[in-house]
Amino acid sequence: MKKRGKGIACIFYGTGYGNGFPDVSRAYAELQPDGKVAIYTGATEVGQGAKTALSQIPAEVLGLTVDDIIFINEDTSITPDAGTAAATRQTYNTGNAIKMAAEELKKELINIAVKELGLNSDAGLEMKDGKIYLKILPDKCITLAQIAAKQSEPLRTFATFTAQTVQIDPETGQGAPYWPYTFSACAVEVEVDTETGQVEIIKAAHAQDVGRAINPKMIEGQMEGGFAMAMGYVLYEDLGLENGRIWNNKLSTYIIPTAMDMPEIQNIIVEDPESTAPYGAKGIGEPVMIPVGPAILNAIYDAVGVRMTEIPVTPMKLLQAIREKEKQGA
Amino acid sequence: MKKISLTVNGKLYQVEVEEDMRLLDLLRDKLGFTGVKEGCSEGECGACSVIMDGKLVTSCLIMAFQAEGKEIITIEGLQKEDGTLHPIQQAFLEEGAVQCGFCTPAMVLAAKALLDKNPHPTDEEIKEGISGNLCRCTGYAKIVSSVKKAAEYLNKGGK
Amino acid sequence: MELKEVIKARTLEEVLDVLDEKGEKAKVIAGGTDLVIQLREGKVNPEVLVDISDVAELCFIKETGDFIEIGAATRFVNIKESPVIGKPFKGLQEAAGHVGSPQIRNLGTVGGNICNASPAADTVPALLALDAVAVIKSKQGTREMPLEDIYIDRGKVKLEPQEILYAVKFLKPQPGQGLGFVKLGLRKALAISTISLAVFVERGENEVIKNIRIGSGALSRFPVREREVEDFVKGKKMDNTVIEEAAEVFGQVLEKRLATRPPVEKDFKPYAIKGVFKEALNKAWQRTK
Amino acid sequence: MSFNVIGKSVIRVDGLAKVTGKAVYPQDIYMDGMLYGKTLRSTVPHAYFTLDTSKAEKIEGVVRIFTAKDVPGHNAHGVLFKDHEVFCAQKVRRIGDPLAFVVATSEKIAQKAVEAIEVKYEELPAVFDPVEAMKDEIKVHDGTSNIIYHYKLRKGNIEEGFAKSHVVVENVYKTSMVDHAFLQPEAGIAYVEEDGTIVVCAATQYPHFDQLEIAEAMGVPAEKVKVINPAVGGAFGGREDITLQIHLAIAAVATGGPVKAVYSREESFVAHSKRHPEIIKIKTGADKEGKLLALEAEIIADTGAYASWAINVTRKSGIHVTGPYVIPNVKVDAYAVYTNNPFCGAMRGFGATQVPIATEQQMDMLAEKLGISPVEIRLKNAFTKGSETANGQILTESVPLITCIKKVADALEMA
Repeated sequence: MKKRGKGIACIFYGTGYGNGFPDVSRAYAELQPDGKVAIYTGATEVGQGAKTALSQIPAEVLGLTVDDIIFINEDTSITPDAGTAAATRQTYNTGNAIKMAAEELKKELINIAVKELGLNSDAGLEMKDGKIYLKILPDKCITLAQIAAKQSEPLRTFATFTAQTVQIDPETGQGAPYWPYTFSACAVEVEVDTETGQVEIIKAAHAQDVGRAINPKMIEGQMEGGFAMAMGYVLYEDLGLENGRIWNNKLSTYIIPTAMDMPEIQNIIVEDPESTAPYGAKGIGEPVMIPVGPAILNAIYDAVGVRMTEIPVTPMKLLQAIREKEKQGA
Repeated sequence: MKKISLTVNGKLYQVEVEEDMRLLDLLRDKLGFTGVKEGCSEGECGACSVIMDGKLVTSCLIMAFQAEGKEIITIEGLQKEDGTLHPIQQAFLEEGAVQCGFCTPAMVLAAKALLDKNPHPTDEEIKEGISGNLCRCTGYAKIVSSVKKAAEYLNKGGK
Repeated sequence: MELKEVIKARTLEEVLDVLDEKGEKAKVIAGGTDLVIQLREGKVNPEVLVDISDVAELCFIKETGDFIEIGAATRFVNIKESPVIGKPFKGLQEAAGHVGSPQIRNLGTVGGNICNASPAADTVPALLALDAVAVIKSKQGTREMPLEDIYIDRGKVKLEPQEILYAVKFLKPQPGQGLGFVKLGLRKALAISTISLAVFVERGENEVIKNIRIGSGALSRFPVREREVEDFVKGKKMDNTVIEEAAEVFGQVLEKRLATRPPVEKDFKPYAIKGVFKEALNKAWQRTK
Repeated sequence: MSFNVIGKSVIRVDGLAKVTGKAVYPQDIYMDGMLYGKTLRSTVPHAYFTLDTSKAEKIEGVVRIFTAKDVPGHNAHGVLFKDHEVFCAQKVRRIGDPLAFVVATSEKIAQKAVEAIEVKYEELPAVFDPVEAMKDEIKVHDGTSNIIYHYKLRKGNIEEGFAKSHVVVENVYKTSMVDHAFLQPEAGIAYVEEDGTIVVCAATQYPHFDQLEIAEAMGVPAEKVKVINPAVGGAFGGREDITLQIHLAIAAVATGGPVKAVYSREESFVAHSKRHPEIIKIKTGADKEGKLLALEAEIIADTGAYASWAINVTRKSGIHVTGPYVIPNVKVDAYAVYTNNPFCGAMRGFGATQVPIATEQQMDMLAEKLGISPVEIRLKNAFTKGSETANGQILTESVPLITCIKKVADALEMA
């Protein structure tokens, strides 16, 4: 018999290294001869979209498009250390460092423009589309490329951002171990085949607090990917560990979800900007995965009345639990 | 060594292959088509998929000598010489179907093989069409919507 | 042994000549979906590899007299999409459609599925339920045997080194016959069967199950017919009670058979089989109408 | 506030290279005259060992075989504790520990040579159960307790909290050890530039840290090491720890390079970290209205043979086991424990993924006992602006948890 059930779960997630450990990101912003701006930072693109989101931030600051930002992060000899691409920290940490470097560059550019345009002050100066101009007299204008041409050395700014956390007391755990936190919730509906122990996810809704969405489509991509990974975690994935040996060491035996296993997911992006974050944006790479697993487990309980305290919930384990329950009922 | 000839992306190649060489090794190591990826070596992840005589196949499960006389399309064969992207590639970009990108070339080819045969697939048919291509990043949703969008582009006669 | 020679055959004659000359040193490769992995892992070490994947004489699905005959190098995708097989036996097409992934179905062949003698081969249970016959050729001639008899053990079939599986054939569907197939795997695609089951039924008068044949995968060392269950069902009137009782019988058969197997099998399959069997039987019965 | 670029789904800047197949992953780099490396790894979980490479060295095409004695600097690495050896010197602590790196003119020859190295093991008793390991009867690292970290949280009065509770639920949960299964197995290439700079090109999450670890193992200043991080085929935490980077650097310097290595999927599984499996014993109490009064938890995280990020992961489990709820009385003990299992480190969620498997099922059980809905019990206890966490931290802003809960509940018509 096929039985359906719904489940919900919610979580909080502390981002960054945490616990008072210096969580530092660094970045350079550098004006290029053609008026584009290069960002140099050690933040890795692992597929999460760092290169894009972290290009959108300086583009916003400098009134440019993402095409005008050259993002360089592949070579340690020319980039400053920006910490690891982990701990859901790059958007917040390196995002802050890049924003600060870009703002510093903007300040310098404006100062140069004031001088070059022979103005009395920077009041009313706008920076947009690769130009700096006076709003009330747009002909008073200089392009970033023109500014670049006047420099003997490339114009370059540097910034460091260090996140704020406080080490916890070793005896009581009191402190401020992470900052900021992000929040998310997930609800799923499952269908359980009580005769074969198979679990199918029928539909799901997934809400993620992002502070501010820098790139909504990429956030959705993270949410969907996190959903799939969580599905694998609670339903499929098992290394088959036996006396320290991994038996399922191939993708034919270590089962991860395929396209056909995925349900329709409704993504809900919740914005509530964080004042210490770049444009209010918090990281989301990890938290997107977390509420999904327990929501599935709660839905299984709602469907068939068994509590699965060990994951993954394979058909074998679930069928056994269902049979056990039937025995007790009878 | 065995001499074989095959066509890759419209160009004829005559090459000497080792007896125990796979088509994957031939394409990557000898012919330089590194858009063909190796992720599992057992036909499970689909990252090495190419289109051979119109059909999507995993090149890690084919011996090079078996490809004698075959016509093969790899990801390198999709973009036009003037740089125009294939509508599927364009749709993948627009819909955000790419993350780490390692599965992407083969995923695009899986979509092509599907759409060549079935220009109006349902969501379920798309999922089946890409079910031999694992992706660990995207959860597949944006890939499915890209294939839908690509179908629209193609049915309108390209973008 | 080191691989010294690779041959891309174009005719059956060529293949038979190579096998006749090289015997055990030679190995036939078709879809390669299992063999290429085994070659790399050093599990098979032929000196000569002969590719039959483009031998047109081995790639066909056709009606010959009362039979439907499928050439050994026919791809799963061609079975899945064949108009020849006919609606009542759609279960065979579903079995082919459940193999691996599109890529594997484009490469893998029915002959390979049979000759690898994997317990979890997807199309074999369906062919067993259809009472298929294996057609075997060598330079010396042609012989036939029930497909069921071709298996010796896991991974082993009764083929001489000089022989090749040429085709499988089974009787065309008659009115009142149907084939159902159900596969249980750990995910919906790219899944190795944990159970696969094909049920052939023939409807008699008054809803009597005149004939039933059950082929199973992943329940034995190689795909087998489930005769105890067949005997229980045969001749009975199709109704819910019979289905439930038969499912119980199937469960008991497996409890005995799998008693010494690891928990993932013995604590799961005897119970899960019931749902699988019922679904496969119902599907088959639907198709008799 | 209105934005021009922020909030826009601009097309990903690395997308074009990826959809055209032009993006270069480490395995896609081919250099003239490059050599190939293969790693010999332990096949037993705990043993002293000796190697005899003499037969392997004689194979034509083998250039050199590197072992522990060939590490020019410190034979150690690790993100927190330097408890990994670049090559094990005497003892292996898990299946998959690297023993030697063969460099040859072809991948095939390198593989053949790996198989020709004779390894003699003197096996030691091993421990795979973290609860057993806590007794310290078998030590995974000599001279160190297997318990490498204990997170303690004490807030309010736990006994009083449970005494006042109307309903209490207590269970033990177990989560499994899993793999990142990123699609691109580890690969890399290393060479030496004319000025002596060692260049290592490999997919990593943290190139600057790799640079330091490579430099320490090579015994050179960090400036003499350059890490190039091309396209990364997924990471999820699995590329935090060093795998082949130092092996390649050693081989490139000694042979003049370039040296390339590509892991098979099977090797990838043993080479990188895993998600910590956890045993979570948890007791949760609430009053009649469903307000949480007390939570007590004991968490045991199996980190396998090496610490990697175990301390941070376990701390994160301990901090997040409360769930996003205001609870006045909390007691948590979380332990990170060495065993002879595969080593565990960072994986998406980093200790915070494991604990809600327990916490969030507990919430539903309490709700069921109280006859209220799972949504209601969450709304009653959820963090809001101004809430204090169990660690005593005040959440001053950006706490839209209730919005998240309500939105998903509405979407699935849960009340």
